[in-house]
Amino acid sequence: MGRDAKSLSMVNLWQYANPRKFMGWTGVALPWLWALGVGLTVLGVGWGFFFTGDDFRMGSTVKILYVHVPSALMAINGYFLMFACALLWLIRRQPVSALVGRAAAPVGLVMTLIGLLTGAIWGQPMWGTWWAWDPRLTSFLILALFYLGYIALWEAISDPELAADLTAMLAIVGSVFAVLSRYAARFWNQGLHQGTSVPVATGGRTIDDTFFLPLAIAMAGFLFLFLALTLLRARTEVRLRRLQVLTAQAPA
Amino acid sequence: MIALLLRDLALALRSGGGFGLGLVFFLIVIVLVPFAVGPERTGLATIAPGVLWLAALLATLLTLDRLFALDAEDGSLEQLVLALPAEAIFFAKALAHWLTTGAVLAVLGPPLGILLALPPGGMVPLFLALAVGTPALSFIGAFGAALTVSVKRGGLLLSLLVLPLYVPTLIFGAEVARRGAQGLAYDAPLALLGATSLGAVALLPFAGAAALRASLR
Amino acid sequence: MIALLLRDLALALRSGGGFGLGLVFFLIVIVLVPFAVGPERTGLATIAPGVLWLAALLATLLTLDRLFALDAEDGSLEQLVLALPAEAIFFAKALAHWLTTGAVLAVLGPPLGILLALPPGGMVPLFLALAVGTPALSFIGAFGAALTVSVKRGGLLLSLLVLPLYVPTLIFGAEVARRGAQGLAYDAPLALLGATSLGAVALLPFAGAAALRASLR
Amino acid sequence: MSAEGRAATGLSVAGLGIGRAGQPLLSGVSFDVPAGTALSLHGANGLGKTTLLRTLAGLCPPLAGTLLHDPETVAYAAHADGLKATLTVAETLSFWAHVNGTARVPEALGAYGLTALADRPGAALSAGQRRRCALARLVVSGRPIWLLDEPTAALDAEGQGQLADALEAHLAKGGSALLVTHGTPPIDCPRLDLGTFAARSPRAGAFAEPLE
Amino acid sequence: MSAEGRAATGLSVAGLGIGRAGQPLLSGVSFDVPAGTALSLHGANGLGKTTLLRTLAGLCPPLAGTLLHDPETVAYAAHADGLKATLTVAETLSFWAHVNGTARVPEALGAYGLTALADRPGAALSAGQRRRCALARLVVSGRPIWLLDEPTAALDAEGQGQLADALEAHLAKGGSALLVTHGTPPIDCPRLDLGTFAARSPRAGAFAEPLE
Ligand code: HEM
Ligand SMILES: Nc1ncnc2c1ncn2[C@@H]1O[C@H](COP(=O)(O)OP(=O)(O)OP(=O)(O)O)[C@@H](O)[C@H]1O
Ligand SMILES: Nc1ncnc2c1ncn2[C@@H]1O[C@H](COP(=O)(O)OP(=O)(O)OP(=O)(O)O)[C@@H](O)[C@H]1O
Ligand SMILES: [Mg+2]
Ligand SMILES: [Mg+2]
Repeated sequence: MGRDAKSLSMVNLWQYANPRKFMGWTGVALPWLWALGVGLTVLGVGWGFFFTGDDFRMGSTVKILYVHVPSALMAINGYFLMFACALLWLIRRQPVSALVGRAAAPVGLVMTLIGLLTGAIWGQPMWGTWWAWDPRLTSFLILALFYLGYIALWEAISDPELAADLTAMLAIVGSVFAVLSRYAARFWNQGLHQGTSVPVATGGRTIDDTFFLPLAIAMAGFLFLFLALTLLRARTEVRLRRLQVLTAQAPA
Repeated sequence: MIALLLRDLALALRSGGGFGLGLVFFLIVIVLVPFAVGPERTGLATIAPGVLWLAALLATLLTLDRLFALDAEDGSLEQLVLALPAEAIFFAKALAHWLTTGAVLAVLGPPLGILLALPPGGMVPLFLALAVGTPALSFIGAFGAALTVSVKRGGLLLSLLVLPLYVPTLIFGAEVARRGAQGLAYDAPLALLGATSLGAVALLPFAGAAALRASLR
Repeated sequence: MIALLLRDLALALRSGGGFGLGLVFFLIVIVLVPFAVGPERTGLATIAPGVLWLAALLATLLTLDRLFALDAEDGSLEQLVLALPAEAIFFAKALAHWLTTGAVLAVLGPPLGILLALPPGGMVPLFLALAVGTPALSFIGAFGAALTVSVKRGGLLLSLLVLPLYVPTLIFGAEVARRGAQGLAYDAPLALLGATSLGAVALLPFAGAAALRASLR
Repeated sequence: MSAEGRAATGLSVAGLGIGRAGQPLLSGVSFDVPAGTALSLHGANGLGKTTLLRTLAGLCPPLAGTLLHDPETVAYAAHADGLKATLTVAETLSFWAHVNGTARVPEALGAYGLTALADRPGAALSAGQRRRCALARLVVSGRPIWLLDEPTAALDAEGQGQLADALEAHLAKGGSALLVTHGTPPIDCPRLDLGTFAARSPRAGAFAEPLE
Repeated sequence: MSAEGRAATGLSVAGLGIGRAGQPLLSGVSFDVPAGTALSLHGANGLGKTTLLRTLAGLCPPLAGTLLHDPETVAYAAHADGLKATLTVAETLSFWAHVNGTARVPEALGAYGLTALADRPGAALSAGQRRRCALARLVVSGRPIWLLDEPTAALDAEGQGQLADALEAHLAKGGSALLVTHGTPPIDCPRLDLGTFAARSPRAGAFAEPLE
């Protein structure tokens, strides 16, 4: 019956909890991720800034695109990662996945904020205003709120296992509502934000290669940066746990 | 489960005034808004539906905080979980919460809209919007309350978790009310609102029950 | 009393995020309002000051509920009353409450006003209004919390008692913000607001202390 | 869900490991409480007695082993009384009677001399009166396995007598009971010292495994 | 407000009448606890023991008679432990030490064997551990008159021993203590049965006065 199942999964919990492997491969992967992330970002953004002409419509402000779009995409993908980790934790109860989810949140939040800021800065010359209640902008703001809530819940609960459970539930329920509110926001107000132009986001693209190539590189760079930061934080989380156990067991 | 529903209603009523409270609170908000945003009727009329929705949100938030926390603190929550399936507990308590807040607002809100210069034509849609939408508010909120059971002083945290989840409900609900007030067709947003509500009422009890069980561990 | 202040701050901070929460909550309200009343910037600009005040009100109400109730339930309130004068307890807890809500809002609220198309000129007055006015909110609210200590689920009841008392603060505060936003002189309402705040901070601790002692009997 | 007339049940535990927040407390806990008998558990503060009862009640998942009984058959009287300040004694008991599908409120009130207090709100009860009310809940629960966590706390001599009688009656009906006490148990029954099961190597659980 | 080095004080009560919600419970309560001694009070559940202690602590007003001592000199350990879920043991005790202007946290932690638990949040304590923390508060309060309401509830043998030692030390320093217990008091001291003071004619309170 249900309780047996639960206790079984608790048993799995112990044998699956194998952060050692995790620490192993991340230790190897991390330097490469750093190198790729920094390198590609510098290349893409640098190229975009200095070696592409101005856009006929947006003028030189178009250059913000090379920071704005990658960060925006990473912000969104970061939430997907959290969602995946939540599922993984609830199903397989692998502590590492919970820790990765926890580690991803702040990084994603920063990406979101960068997207918001660059967007706002961009909005000033383009739309003549820092902020408009454009559906995409709004749903982006809501995304930031979801990140904040997730982080705050982690902070508020001391028992890590309970915190992992509750935050995972929040992430899953939250993402359902996030999608819903994105749709609702469009329903509520037709915006002035550009349509999507990035292959990964949707199919066709609406900007031409001179802009797109560096943009793509920058996005790859941001992706690797994102992964590097997340894994770094996850590793520190694991180390933190170690410390806590050893100190907890010291008196015993 | 019926017993639990009745018990929660009794508890709510005895915490002073009971059903009356919802109404009075509502009144106060409506009275305060003109102070806050200025008394021009035209301005008020445009924001009236939104304000009524905000009032509903507030009443929900203010009463949610202790929905499960009180029972958890005095040890009766674990007794309940021993006696009833957690899903039933969640459902009963969320329903009781809706009856003491959302239902009251749905019935009494539209007439009070007059104070905010809500056009008479806007009453029926507003009623529909509140009646269909507030269950979602209660159930989503109850889910948040279940997540924060073990957090003392979870008031702000709870609202931080819950309010973003309220966005779709609020958008659709206010849209229904606004269109209704302007005499436009509002069946599309109403349908979406109903869908949101149904989804929340049907699915959240399971998520909430899981959260409750986890926090009692 | 300093010790009590620090303790309450610690308790508030550990309920997740702490100071951050105030800001975030604020942000959420600001996000919700356009959904409720529509995104037109002109409309928003007119109600912006009022909305910011509303947010301050809410943050206060949501965190007030359990200001004394929690301590009363777990028996630490009577221990406090034995050790300290009730006035000091009231003052320390109300002050801690203000530091975790009002102060945060006063500092971080005006910049967020941008989202509601608050004209840049309106920021300083809004800051002044919040900084001067929110102490009144916290202390009046704490008085309400003291009255409802012994009431379980006092959330709504508390807000009923408190909201009417908030009217003057709200009127003056919103007036300051609005005039400031429109570039008018706002020293008169600001002075009145300050007077209200001073009065509340100076006198309510005694009333609140009496209420606390009575409810412990 | 009614527990009326459920067949008499005993409780038996074999090789159960329990813990709190991933920290194991007791391991290899094994004992047997046949129907109609009671067992009293003893152990130092913080040993894990309450956690054991909560695990047997199905509230905490066991760290090792499985429950051989259906938690549905268990009634648990915890440290906390779990009374509502605004509900009267009678209301509380009849609520629990409804929930459990039994109808023994008068019997329960009588068993603990609460008839005179039936209309008192929970907030207006003394510690012992609250405890009696919490114990009366076991009677209305109508469940065959009783788990009692320090039931005699705050009870005066009369109250302890009433508890003893209630236990006797429950056992006579073929029920079983597990008592946790620091002093002498209210009825004479075999004693078990849990100290022998104290988890040797504190292993720390998913989030705190020594990860090197 | 510091209580350090305050002159040793005893407690004496003469003709005190107490009650709850206007209902008289005990009348003519009179006893004397000289400095350096303890007295243990006994009585049935609901008799009014807790109310008496709360009255002596200055929380409830007496119905008759007056308090001969300054409530400022009293430290009261109630049924409720009054711990915060999120504050650690050490934080709780040092908070109370600050409030009372004393500095005895290490002493108090040691007295009840809480040193190992110093960094545990209140929510993660067992019933007995919570009780020990509540009793340790008396030590840091540094006040000369201790009122203890069923202090031994949830304490194991070791804990009761620690309580006894703490009491002995307190009395040796010239303090006095009033104990309410249902069982045997932790230290041997004169016993007083409050049953003899039970209010004869329940004179109703202001609101319930027979108005003819
Ligand atoms: C605070 C304001 C803004 C926010 C929050 C914001 C957010 C976003 C987001 C979320 C994306 C998503 C990329 C995707 O889904 O494919 C995006 C892309 C983009 N944004 Fe913004 N944006 C803002 C302001 C602006 C402004 C002012 C402009 C220029 C006038 C702009 C131009 C673009 C462009 C060209 C893209 C790439 C097209 C695309 O990939 O969708 N954004 N922005
Ligand atoms: N808040 C209250 N309002 C009204 N009556 C109360 C209240 N609290 C307690 N009483 C009643 O006052 C009487 C004395 O209560 P008190 O707690 O002093 O008893 P006690 O001697 O401490 O009993 P116990 O041994 O169970 O702790 C009881 O009959 C109780 O029902
Ligand atoms: N919520 C919790 N989180 C983490 N640890 C906990 C929690 N609750 C209790 N503990 C720890 O688990 C251990 C066992 O607690 P438990 O309440 O089972 O002890 P107990 O045997 O009932 O003690 P007592 O006799 O004092 O009731 C204690 O050391 C306690 O500190
Ligand atoms: Mg225990
Ligand atoms: Mg008592």
